[in-house]
Amino acid sequence: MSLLGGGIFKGMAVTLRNFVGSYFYKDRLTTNDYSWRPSDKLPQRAGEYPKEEGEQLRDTTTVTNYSRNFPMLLHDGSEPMDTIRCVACQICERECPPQCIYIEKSTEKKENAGGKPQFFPATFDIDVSVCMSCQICVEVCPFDAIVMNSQFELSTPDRFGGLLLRRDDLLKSNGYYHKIHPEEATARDKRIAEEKAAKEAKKKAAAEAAKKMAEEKAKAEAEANEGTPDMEENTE
Amino acid sequence: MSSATAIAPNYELIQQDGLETSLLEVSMGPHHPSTHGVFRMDVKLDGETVVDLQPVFGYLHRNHEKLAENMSYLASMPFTDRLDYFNSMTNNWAYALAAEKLVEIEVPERAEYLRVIMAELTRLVNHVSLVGFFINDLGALGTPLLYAFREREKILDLFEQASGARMMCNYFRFGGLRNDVPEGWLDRARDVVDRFPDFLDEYEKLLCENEIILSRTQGVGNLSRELAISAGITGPMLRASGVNYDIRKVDKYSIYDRFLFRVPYSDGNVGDCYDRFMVRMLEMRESIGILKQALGGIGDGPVLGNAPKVFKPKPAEVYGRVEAPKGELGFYLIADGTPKPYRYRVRPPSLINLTVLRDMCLGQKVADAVIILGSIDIVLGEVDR
Amino acid sequence: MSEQIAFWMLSAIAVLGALVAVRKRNLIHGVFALMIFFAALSGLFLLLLAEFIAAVQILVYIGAVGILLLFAIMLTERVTGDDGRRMTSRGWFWGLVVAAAVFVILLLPAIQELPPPEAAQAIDPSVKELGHKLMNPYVVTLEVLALLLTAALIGAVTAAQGVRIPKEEDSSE
Amino acid sequence: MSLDLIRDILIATVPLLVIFPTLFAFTTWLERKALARIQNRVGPNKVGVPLTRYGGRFSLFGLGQPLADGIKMLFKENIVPRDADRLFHLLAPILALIPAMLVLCFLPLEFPWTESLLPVQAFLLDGAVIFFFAITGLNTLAIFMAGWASRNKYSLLGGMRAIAQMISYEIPLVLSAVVVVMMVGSLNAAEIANAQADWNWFVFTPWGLAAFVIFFIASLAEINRSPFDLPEAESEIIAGYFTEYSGFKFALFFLGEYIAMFAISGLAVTLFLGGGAGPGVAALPWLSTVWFIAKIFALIAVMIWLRGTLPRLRVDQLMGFAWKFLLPLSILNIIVAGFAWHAQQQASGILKAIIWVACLLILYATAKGLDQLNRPNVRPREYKYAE
Repeated sequence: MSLLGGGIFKGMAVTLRNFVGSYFYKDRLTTNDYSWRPSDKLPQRAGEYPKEEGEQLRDTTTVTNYSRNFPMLLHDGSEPMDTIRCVACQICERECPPQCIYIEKSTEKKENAGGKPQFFPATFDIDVSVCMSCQICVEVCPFDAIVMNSQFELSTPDRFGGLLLRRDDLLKSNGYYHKIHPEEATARDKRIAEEKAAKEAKKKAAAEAAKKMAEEKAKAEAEANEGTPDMEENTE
Repeated sequence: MSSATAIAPNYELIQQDGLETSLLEVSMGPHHPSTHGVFRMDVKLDGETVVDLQPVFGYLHRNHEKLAENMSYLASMPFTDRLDYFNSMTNNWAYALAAEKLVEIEVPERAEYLRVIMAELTRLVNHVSLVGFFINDLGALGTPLLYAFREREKILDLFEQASGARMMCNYFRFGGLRNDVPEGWLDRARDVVDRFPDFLDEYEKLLCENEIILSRTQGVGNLSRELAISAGITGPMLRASGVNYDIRKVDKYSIYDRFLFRVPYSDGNVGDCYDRFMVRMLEMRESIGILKQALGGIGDGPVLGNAPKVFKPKPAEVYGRVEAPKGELGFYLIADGTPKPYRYRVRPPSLINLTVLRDMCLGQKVADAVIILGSIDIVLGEVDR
Repeated sequence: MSEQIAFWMLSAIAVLGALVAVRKRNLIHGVFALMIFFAALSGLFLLLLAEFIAAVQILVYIGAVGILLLFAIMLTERVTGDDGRRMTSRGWFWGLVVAAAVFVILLLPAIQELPPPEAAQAIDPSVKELGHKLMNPYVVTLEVLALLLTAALIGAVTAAQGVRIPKEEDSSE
Repeated sequence: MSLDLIRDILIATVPLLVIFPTLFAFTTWLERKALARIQNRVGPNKVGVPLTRYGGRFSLFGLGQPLADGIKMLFKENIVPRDADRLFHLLAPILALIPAMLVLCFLPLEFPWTESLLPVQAFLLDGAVIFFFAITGLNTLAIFMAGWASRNKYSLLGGMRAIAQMISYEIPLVLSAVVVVMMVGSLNAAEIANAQADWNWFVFTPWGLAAFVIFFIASLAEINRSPFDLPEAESEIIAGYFTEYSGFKFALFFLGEYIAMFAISGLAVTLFLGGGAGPGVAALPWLSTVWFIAKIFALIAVMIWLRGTLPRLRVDQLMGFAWKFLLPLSILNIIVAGFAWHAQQQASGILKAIIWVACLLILYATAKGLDQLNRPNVRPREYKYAE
């Protein structure tokens, strides 16, 4: 024999506790008041969204170190195109699930970060209106050239060109990468260093095997991607 | 179909001398606040009583299966996130499980533990927000839903720290996980799990004894045991109809046989909305039990097994299934020796649970049709694919 | 003075409302015009300081009768009617004669300028007095009326429930 | 017509027309804020002074929000469905507001500046309470009008629900007020309020308490507040009768709804909570207005609280609740009140206390019994576990 309307009173007690608790406990008031950016710094019009690196860093302070948003291309030094890691192998273009990457290989080779003459991407476009931030391109990249950025304020009044990130928009320094994803970047750098050391230790054999592997892989992927639509349709 | 033939067989129109009542046809959806997405119910009403109901779906069809047949095995992993966007972890798992059967990869122990942790956290997320949505359909002003979201946020933070995304996690890989969880993650997870029962107590106090909720849900949308079995209903909905069937217990996939947990199910007398609601509330407690055991037993080690760099399985047919929060989620793959699957088929729990909607709604009020739909727990991403 | 203005305004509204109610083919419009008439009538009662009658006028005629009419209209088929067709009737002449006769008969006391009956002065039009009258001398009448209405209510419910036509197929249901 | 009369009319009516819409604006802010806090959100906190550049800087707890909302409503497009009955579509929101504003003047709300002047205040009417119920009922018509004129099935369903619900709940509403009228022996609102001076509020008697609870529940249904907001049930029939309304017409509905909320709370305060009575009224007469409005807001706070907590009833349960629970209970309450009142005329001290406890027990037991009869099989269940 329970009290008449007892369940309703219990429920009301719960809501009252939450009402009062929201004034006293951070736990009960999870809503953020976006105090991280003063109101005069808020973009007043479309198109005023920050694109510079410093601004982006400020933007990324609301998201955690682990979040991913859209890909970016890494370079090691000060002059982006001299130290770009990407060699335009086009694996990411082929593996990209929504097919949002478009790469044009350069015709001549150029010295890159490793000091070896390599191809480089003459064009590297990512259509961020198509990209679904899945990070597959990062995983398949054999050169650690593409990683995830955490910049999210990309809104623009131009829905065609504005949402198409060009190679120069995508190029970010390794230092920036360390700033936004410190743990991940450190781990990645460590792994690269280890691989390099191992490579130098048994250069010859490894080089032989790698060559073989790469051929096989390229063949397999060429097969896998037969009949995929051309990227030009997406980017235009 | 004329209106005369479309009336449900077990319903009699009240006929008066010389006065004919006509039915009101209402198209609820696809833009309706309570259809949980773009779903339409063509309802025929006699006053407020539902005499016929035709579910119409397909508004969110994204060609999921055909897309997957045209790309490599790995590349369709992020698309599985988008099936049931509340539970991307379990979707990933079902697909990974199927693909692992194709090439027989060993999954490291730490990865198995993390998979169980992620799946059970997903179950908490799903059930807690489902209950919120369900009470919202009952007409509450979103208060339970926002409490649910408050807690869900903590779990989504964990997902983000582990996988980089809150909802589209894309975290599982063939043979393990994409990356290990960051330092301190397990402690944070333990903290969240330890504090979750307090929230559940409060939630139960708010909802489980409320007279209005009791009288709104009891005896509404009855689903008999026989119909549930013959229609292929799975998950909490099946258990609410009194069938003790849980794939975690039946298949003992992954390492579920190492954990002690119980499966709540009703005595099968009614199988109404209240049973479906309560079974989910009780299941959350069991999930917390599993989580506590898993977080206690997890050891160090690699998280990614010996997965081949190029995934090119030999011709085979496999079916991998997991107990997703909404029911049995299965992936059926036919490999033909190329890097792309020849056939890729999803068995979505939402769609199959939705098939009994008409049987449950007939003769109920229009307000009940809304909560019956809510209690089925559908996600249109999974229904339409 | 202000009473005069109010009286003429209310009278005009009442007459207009009644005319619209009669003339409109659209039944719903007609019912609402009728309600405007009732409201104006209630205002007239208020001017006569018969506030209880005014309140009851609103409560019963607008609140109950009007809604009843609306429900009845909802059950009919052609709610909106067709305004194009003119409302004519063969017996319009005799109708006019009868209406004029009723009008004259109603107007007679006013024309004759009879002295107001003694009782009318003695009536204190307060709610309390009315209540006492209803509960003392007229209590039997009131109760009989209440019984009658209850019977009508029960009858209406019985009539509205109708007959369930059993289906031939599944008689078990 | 003399100028004095016009002045008096203005003095008597303008305060009502100014104070209550202002309170309405404040209440929307209060409701949003309180609901937000119940749901662990912050609520409106940005708009300070709309349309100026200081809006963002001095947010004043978002107090400018209602003003900004009003401006937004004014400038929104007025959409009328093609097949709608244009005249009625326009009239319905206006008709919804008129009765709500009209009944305000039956409340025994004394403004200090009217006292010395000719009292035009309608609450001096002998039948104020019955007038109140009569005119509140007109709201139903407006809602039906809106539902019918929109030519929308959801609107029509909402309108039908509204009529059925309001007619049903008017009966327990009136019957619970009858107890108070019986005790005071008058339908005059001011007299009822005066009879409750010195803390003799009717809510402090058993039958008064029962009548107050019934009245409060029925008034929630009467003004379509949660958990009885079926005519505008969002999850079922979109927004019910105002599905097809936008812009200022919608704002008028909104305003009418809130004014009706004030009015019915005001009547509850008059009937059960002592009207303007409260500490300090004897010394400072204007405090009575403050107390009156404070009590209205106390009731509104409870309504907001209920809205934040409860889901909605189903339509048949709603009607059943009115006819099978509230109606028998309120009739019994009248009988109990009559007997108890006569019994306690002779009794005193202990005997009076016994009568009161007996009344409470009878009423509670009846309510419990009715509840059991109405919902015999509704109770929490036990579940099995498989290992």
